[in-house]
Amino acid sequence: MRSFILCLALLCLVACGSRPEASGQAICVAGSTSVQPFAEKLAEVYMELHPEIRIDVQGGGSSAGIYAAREGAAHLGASSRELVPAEKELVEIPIAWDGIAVIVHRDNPLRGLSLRQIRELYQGRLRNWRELGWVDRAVHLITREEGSGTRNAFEELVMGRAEITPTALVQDSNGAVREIVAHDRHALGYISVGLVDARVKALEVDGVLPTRENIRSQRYKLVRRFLLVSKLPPTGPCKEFVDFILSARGQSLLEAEGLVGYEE
Amino acid sequence: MRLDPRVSQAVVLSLLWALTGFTLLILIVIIVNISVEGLPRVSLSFLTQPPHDMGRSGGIFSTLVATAFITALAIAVATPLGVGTAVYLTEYTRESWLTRLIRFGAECLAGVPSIILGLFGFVLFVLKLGFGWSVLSGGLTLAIMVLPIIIRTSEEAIKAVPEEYRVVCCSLGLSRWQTIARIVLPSALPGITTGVMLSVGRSLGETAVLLFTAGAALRTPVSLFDSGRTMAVHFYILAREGISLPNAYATAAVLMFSILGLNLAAYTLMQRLMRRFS
Amino acid sequence: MNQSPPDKIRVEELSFWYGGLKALDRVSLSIRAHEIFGLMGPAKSGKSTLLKVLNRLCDLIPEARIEGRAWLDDLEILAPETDVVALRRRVGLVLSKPTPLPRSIYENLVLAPRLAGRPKEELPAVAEEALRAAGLWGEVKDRLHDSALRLSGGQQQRLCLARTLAMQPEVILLDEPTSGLDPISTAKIEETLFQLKSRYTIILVSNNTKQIARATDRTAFLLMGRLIEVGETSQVFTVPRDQRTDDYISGRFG
Amino acid sequence: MSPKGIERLLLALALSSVGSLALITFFIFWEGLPLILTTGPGDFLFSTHWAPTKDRFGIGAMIVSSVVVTLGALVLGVPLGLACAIVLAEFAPLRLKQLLKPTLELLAGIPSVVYGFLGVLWLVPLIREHLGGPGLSLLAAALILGIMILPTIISISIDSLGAVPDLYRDGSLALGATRWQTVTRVVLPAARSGIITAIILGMGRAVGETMAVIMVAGNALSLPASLLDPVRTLTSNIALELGYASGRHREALFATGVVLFVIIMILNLTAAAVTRRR
Repeated sequence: MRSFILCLALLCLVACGSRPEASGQAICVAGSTSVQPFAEKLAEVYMELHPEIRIDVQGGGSSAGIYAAREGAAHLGASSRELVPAEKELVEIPIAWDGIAVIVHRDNPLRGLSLRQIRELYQGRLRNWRELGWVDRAVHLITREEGSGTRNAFEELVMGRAEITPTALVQDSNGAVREIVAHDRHALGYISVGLVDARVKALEVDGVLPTRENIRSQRYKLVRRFLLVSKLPPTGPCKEFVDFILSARGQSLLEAEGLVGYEE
Repeated sequence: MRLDPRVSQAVVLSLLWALTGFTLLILIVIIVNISVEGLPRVSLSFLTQPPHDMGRSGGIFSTLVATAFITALAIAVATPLGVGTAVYLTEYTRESWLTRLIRFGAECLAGVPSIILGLFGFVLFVLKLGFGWSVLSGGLTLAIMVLPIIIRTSEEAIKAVPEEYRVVCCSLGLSRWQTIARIVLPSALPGITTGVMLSVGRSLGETAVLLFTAGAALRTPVSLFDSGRTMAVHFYILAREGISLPNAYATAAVLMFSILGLNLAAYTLMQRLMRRFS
Repeated sequence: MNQSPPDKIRVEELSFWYGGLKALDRVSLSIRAHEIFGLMGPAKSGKSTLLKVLNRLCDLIPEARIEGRAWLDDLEILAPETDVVALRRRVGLVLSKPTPLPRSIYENLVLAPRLAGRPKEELPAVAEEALRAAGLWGEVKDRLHDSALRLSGGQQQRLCLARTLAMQPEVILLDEPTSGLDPISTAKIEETLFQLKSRYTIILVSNNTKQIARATDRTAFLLMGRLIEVGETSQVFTVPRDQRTDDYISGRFG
Repeated sequence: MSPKGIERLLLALALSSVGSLALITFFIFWEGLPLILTTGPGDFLFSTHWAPTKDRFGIGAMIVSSVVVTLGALVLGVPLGLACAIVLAEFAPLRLKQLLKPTLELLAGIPSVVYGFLGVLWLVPLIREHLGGPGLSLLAAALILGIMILPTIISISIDSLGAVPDLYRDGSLALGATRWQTVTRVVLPAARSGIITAIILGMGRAVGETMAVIMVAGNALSLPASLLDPVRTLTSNIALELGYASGRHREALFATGVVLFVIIMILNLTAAAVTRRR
């Protein structure tokens, strides 16, 4: 047993020696899974430009990311929600706008819903497509799991105090929701606008489509900001990475992925 | 009307054969489907290119590295523990409450679902010991998962070593440990290897444990504290988020054939071992 | 010879139980240096058990119980403080079934000497000498590194004998060494034993009375764990003192 | 190292499995039990209101779903598995048995994510189009799990049928019974405890399976009213939400783990008891 523990300790030592934090050339980004794919894309391109820098992108959720940034476990926290007052001492860097799109199958003739209709659907009061002027079939409602940033934002922007009906299907990623809506003609779900693709149809909300302009102007109602947060204003390689994100190059990368750039 | 027993036997038998055939059919359909859809996309470049664009394009290189890294760690930790346990149970002790406790522990451990192991690894390795989502956390948790497999196969293999070898060694003046190290373990090596191969197969296919202990970072892990996405986790994400069906199939093909190959090799090895000592 | 050679092994009032089963019942006998001592008796008469006590292989048997004493020269065999490994190196054993270890012929031979600390460069000579003594050298000298499992049954058994010799023991215990062998192999082994007599003390267990008569100097007859008779082989076979011995050697039972 | 030292070292290694099991039990309970106690066991187990971010922790619906899904899996898996086992152990020619047994055991090697993937790809659309509902449903989960537990049931049942002495069969056949009558009246009763063990272990596998279930079950929170309703099992509840959970929410997921762990341990202990009685 002793030799085993010794072995373990040795392993740890070896590994610690190569811990990214120690090298100073690695940046750790952790947080919202909504931001994660975009952060990964940015990291991928940035690391090609600067091979000496390593960027680690981790999920964990917005709260975990903010916590990690505050505790110094991550250089940058990624959040898809606004900071609460207690978190305001952190430095916040908005990097992009994201809309939450309400999506349906491409064959669905519906063009749009009102905010109120969406709320009633997710409360389980509206249950049939006929009530919305389509076929006599149940609406297959899809939501995200408790704790998800997108769900949080959706609940704040749409539901208010009302609870999402327990009969809704629950999926644990934007991709999974989109996948189901793409295959089920009678499904209705919500995902980050950045992840809407040709396989699903985004609906107008209160008559406004989630286009880039509408999101930036906040005429589209279901909009949130993607933030990076850090304990102190970023310096060194970390600042260079943030500058890259906010540069025209970085912003256009985000736009190419479907987000709306924060800097015009 | 009472049926002639022969007639009813014929009826029942054809039903049973049909059910067996159906079961086989499920297996065949799964394997054929994955092969047909997946194998054509598997190429050297698929295996050696890192994934691009979340895995929408590119290969699976970084997930292969993560898989190898995590699995190797799990095996490196579990093998000495498992073989040591087997040696203790077979060579050093007689049946007692202690051996019963140890066997019971191994049996129960084998029944613990992977999600529970994932929770455990998450709280102990990721949080309490501060390893984070890492190759280290994933490897250690997997080691616990495969430990019962290695114990069981090693014990069987060691028991299959003829008793005369031990008597001979003893009469040649070898100590018990010399007998084990020089004769018993080498003779049981094929059986132990079988256990290791089965464990590797099990580790390759595991998802739930690794999602919560090793994380899902797509970058190639270079240290024990890096997060790593194994092939199975990568496949899960590709399939579930509809990122790329062709790449999902190709990954599934690589995954499935590695596991089936390992299991088949383990099986033949075990058969050969059994023949040698009978 | 008017002065009898010194006793190599002495056994006094030895009893042995497997759990509740009594295998040896107050056996006392002595074995002289450089003789071939025969132990005969029907199945389960305690012959093999006696051998196992003499090199403490009986330690491997769970639930064994021993009473009485035994000496090898001045060494008390059954004393708890006795170094068993050293004892076993002095008292070699050949089992009834040929049991080569799953290694090469050479490895089988040098395993024990190597672990006993013989210098590496001496090992080939040790192996050759042992094979020559066991009469196997000519047959295997060109394939020392082949697996021992590929030898014929008779060759395997002579290899086992050679393996024991390579350990350079003082006493060799043979537990029905020819029971599974053909007459030619048997003859070869018996011939080897004669040649080894000058250097070793040999105890031969057999239920083949003819072999005992042919090959041994003195003989003991065991029946159901009791020593019935012990004496010069010629005497035991020609004028047995006990009726049961007579019955056994003339084939009336056993 | 001294012989005693070696023995102590081996004993320490041998205690690793029991030690891991103890650690797992400790951490799962340590993290999960406080929440069960503060929520009140009755409320936690029987309430169906799960809104962890609003401090409502009731897993009643998930317990029911887990049980129903598992029973559904048994309805498919037991007849199919037993049919295969009986055919292979009693009626198939030896060569066919030697070929088919390992082949069917390969089913166990296919990773659960692959089952889930194919379930989403084939089974879910089939159910959605022909039976209605969203397709992701109790039925889909039960069917997939039914297939996944086949290897467990088949392999243990074959072993226990094989352990029935031929004497029993010969006796029955000599009395003029057909082979099928022999199987139902003599062989199956004699192998009963082994088959029960197989079924219990299959149940354990079904209750504990996570990844495949999360992919096909739909994960809705309500109590299922029909086979076509989406359900959330205990395992998928943990896997679905652990990613972002913190504070009481995370404790609640560990508490779900406690319940799952207890269920699995009861099943394992029952299986062990049944085996021992034989």
